[in-house]
Amino acid sequence: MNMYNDTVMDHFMNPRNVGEMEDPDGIGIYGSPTCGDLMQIHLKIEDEVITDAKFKAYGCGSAIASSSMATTIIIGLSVEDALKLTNGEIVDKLEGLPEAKIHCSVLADMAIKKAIFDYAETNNKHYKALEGFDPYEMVQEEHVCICGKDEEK
Amino acid sequence: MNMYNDTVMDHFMNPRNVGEMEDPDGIGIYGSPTCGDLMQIHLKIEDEVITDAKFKAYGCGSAIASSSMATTIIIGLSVEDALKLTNGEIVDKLEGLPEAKIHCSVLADMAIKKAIFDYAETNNKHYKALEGFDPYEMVQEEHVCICGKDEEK
Amino acid sequence: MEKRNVYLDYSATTPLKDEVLEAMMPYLKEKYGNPSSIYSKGIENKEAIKTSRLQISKLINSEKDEIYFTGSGSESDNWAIFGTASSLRCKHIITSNIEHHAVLNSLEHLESQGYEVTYLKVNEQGLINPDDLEKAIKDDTILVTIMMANNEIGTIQPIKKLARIAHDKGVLFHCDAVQALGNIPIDVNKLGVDMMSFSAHKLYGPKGIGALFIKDGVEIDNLIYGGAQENGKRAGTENVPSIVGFGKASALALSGLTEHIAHCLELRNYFADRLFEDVFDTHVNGTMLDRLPGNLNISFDFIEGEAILMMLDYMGISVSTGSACSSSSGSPSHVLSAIGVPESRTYGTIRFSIGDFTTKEDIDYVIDAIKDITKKLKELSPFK
Amino acid sequence: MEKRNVYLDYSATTPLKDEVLEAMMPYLKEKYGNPSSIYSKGIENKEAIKTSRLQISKLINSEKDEIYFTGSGSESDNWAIFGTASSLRCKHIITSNIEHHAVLNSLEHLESQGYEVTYLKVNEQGLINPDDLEKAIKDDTILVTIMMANNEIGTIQPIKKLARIAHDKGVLFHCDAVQALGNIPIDVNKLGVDMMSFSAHKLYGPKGIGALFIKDGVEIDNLIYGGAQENGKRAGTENVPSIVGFGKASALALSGLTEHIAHCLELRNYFADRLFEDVFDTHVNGTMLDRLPGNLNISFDFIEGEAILMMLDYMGISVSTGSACSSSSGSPSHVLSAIGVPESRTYGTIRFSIGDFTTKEDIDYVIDAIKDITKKLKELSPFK
Ligand SMILES: Cc1ncc(COP(=O)(O)O)c(C=O)c1O
Ligand SMILES: Cc1ncc(COP(=O)(O)O)c(C=O)c1O
Repeated sequence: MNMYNDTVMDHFMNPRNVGEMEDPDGIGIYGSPTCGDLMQIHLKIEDEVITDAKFKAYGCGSAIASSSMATTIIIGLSVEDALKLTNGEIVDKLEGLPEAKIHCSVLADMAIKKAIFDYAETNNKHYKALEGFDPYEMVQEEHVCICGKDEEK
Repeated sequence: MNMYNDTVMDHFMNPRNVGEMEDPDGIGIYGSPTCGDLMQIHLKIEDEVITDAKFKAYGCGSAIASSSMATTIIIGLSVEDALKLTNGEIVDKLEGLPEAKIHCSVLADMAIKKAIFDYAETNNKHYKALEGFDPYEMVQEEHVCICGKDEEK
Repeated sequence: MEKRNVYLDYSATTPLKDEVLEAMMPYLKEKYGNPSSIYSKGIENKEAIKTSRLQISKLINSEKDEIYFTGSGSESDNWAIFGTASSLRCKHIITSNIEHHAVLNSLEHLESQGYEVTYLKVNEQGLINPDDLEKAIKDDTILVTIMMANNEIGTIQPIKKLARIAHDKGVLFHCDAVQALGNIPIDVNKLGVDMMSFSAHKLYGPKGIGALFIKDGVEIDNLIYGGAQENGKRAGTENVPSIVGFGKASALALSGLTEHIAHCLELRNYFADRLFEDVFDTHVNGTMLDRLPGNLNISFDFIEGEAILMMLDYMGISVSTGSACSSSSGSPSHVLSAIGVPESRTYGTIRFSIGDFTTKEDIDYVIDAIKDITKKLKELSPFK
Repeated sequence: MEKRNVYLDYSATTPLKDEVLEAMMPYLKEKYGNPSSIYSKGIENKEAIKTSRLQISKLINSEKDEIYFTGSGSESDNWAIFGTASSLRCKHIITSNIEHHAVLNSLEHLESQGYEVTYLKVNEQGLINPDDLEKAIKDDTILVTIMMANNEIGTIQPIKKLARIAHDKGVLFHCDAVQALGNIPIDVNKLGVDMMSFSAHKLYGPKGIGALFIKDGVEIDNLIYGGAQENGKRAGTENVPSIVGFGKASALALSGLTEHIAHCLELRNYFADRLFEDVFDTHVNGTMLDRLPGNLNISFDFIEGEAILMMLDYMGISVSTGSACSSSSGSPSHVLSAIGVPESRTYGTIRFSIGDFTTKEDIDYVIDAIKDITKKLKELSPFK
């Protein structure tokens, strides 16, 4: 028996789209090592469609799995549609995460938003979904640092 | 495994000298039903020698066994020697009692002293060992009432 | 008469049922992981604990997450009492005068700390009058703790009524149901209790594992602080094999409850009928109506309880003396005193408790033994 | 590489040794009597408890009657602390900043009640400076509680010195030796401690049974009140099978101690040597000198602990993350913080703990697994 289901374990053990790009159109980094997790996403965007995504992640199994899953979801989506991605959707596609791990999926969601924000800034694009989005304002503390710590024994 | 050793169990299950006498030379009763034990001893005394002893006892296994053992010890002893009997001796002859039960052997010892006291009074005899012995002063409370109660479950 | 081993002390503790031990075995062998560990060996044990919690919750009709495991019924009682008391200093608590010492001695300790405790009296049948509770509640009463079934005389209190009275005045209600669980139906919702204590070894489960039901929303302090086990409310590495055993025992108790009650009642009543017919100078203590199905508490005149017990033991029969006298106090049973049994009679009291493995042949054997023994002890007795 | 099941989390809990389970079995089956009962079935269980007490006392060189059984190491810690504190209101207690939460959270509760607690700091090696204790003791200090061996980094404190300092000022000394028992020699007399906590499941005994050594003459309040079990100091029907198991485990620990230590040390050092040779960017936490023989606590740079743990689990290997972060607090390991490990590194920390059933082949397998995993996770890592 495992804390994670088979889909999560598959994305954790065999993560999709790992890596970086030479010339990404957008870069998003979210998390902090002092919080135990950090996620980096590179996007290739052509004609408002995400044609490729690569990620690197420092974090627990569910952080890695949700990052992997998130990249598979957004590749092929329009930027507008990618911005609609919620962490709830990632969790659903992973067929569920342990309750204490749900928040780890926020990481992927946020890193993608930051990458698109980056793309929008450099290319002077405007997306409704990014109105009011301030990547520097995102409070790390609300992302509780309990990813992947087991209890004292 | 038993709380009592084989000797105690033998005297408990097959007590010696049970009964009463038609015309005892001395009668001793010690204990109290409100304390959970009562011991009665009848003595036959001829020429300062205890020729017979009978007992009846209401009390726990060790009270019965020590009464039985006590009668077997004193039959044939001179009155003076019988007065020297201590409960320690009774316990020794029984090859030991559980610590919490040691005080139950006092019963037999005391009842015998009272029976000899009774004999002495009616026959106007004086025994050194009985000097200062006042059967009515014997405080029952010092004989702690824990004979044969097991714990709450 | 051939010697037989007859255990008639199910109220003291019960043997493990084979199915219970079987359920425990894997957790005593290969499944030894710490349930707090997040690898497979830990997770599977965490799941096993969840299953057990569910099994117990079904037996008492609670939510799964309202069950907290403890190390014994005594710990559950202490926790309910101290956990309620510690947040509110030196208030008033109500209980009865026939509670188990796990309750009484906890309260005595609180008294020594300045708390006030009211002890409700029971009548000669061993029952509390709900009106007495009504009258006893004061403005600063924080807790009522009353047992469901008494361990000595088996009498069953009107918990539903008592709990309602407490709640009407906004007072928490705890119930020691250690003797009741598995022996009579329990529905914590219908009863309306806030906390309830249980112990597995009274229902064919293992020793050293208990539980406290704490109704969702009721907040009490911990008794044992430390790790995050039991939702942070009771620290200590979980006793997985015993928890699994407790769950299995509860599942068996639930599916077999009607049968269990019928079996115990039939044999208990048969025992009583034969006893009263064949043995003189006996008295039942406590009502025969609101009573645990397997319990019979008998006083014998003129003969002493431990002597009866030891002679029965010699013949292979296990029973308790009715007088629960802890070696420290030296006083006779507080329960028998509470229902007005004369002190001299309390010493001749035996508790017989019948369970699932008791047979009619066992009862016949015990009755014959009692006949012999009482005759023998009466001959020894100085009373006329 | 064939998949292997390798358990390297002996500090979390240990499997029952076969001999221990064997010793327990009769008490899970036919010997089910309540030890408080005075008939044969009870007496034989009371004797079994006595034997266990003796076995444990030999392992720590105490008197038999100085051993009190509890339901866990956590209960023992709580008892020692609350039992000392409750008789003397709102005084001062000294501990260290690397204690187990069973100690820390108990003290936190006392602080909320008005007690004052001083937390001694450890150095980067994980060791307390006895001078700091000397300075911390005040007129109203009632207790010093310091663990013998730390559960995360395995460091062993100079208990004898610390206890002497406390005693010189007339202060009671309690020691949490849950991780130490069975792993290093313990002599309560030489150490001079007043109280010491133990838990059976850390030395190949069952879960859910602990003990508190209380030196003859030291009086503390109960944590659990009720029946007269444990000499009236800890109520609750005795967990006979587990008590017997604890005794057997202690006897085995005593007779095998030298061998156990040699075995663990050899494999632990072999593990460390291979790890440092084959895997880069690793750091040992805590001194390698005064340390439990089986403990190795390693921080990996650039990769996260749970990810390592889960990948190891996938390969059949059970280890703990070093950061003992209870889900309630959400903060990283207080022990690693205490020895100055940078926060970012604490997340990449794994505790490996070796025990009697570990083999050299196990270690080789684990090292190979770690090599693979760290490579894989570093490729995933955004850090350069
Ligand atoms: C140092 C230390 N103290 C106390 C405990 C608590 O022991 P238990 O889980 O048996 O309550 C543990 C283990 O969990 C420990 O490692
Ligand atoms: C009514 C009642 N409450 C509490 C207890 C205590 O349970 P345990 O012995 O499991 O601590 C018992 C049994 O001993 C009991 O009969």
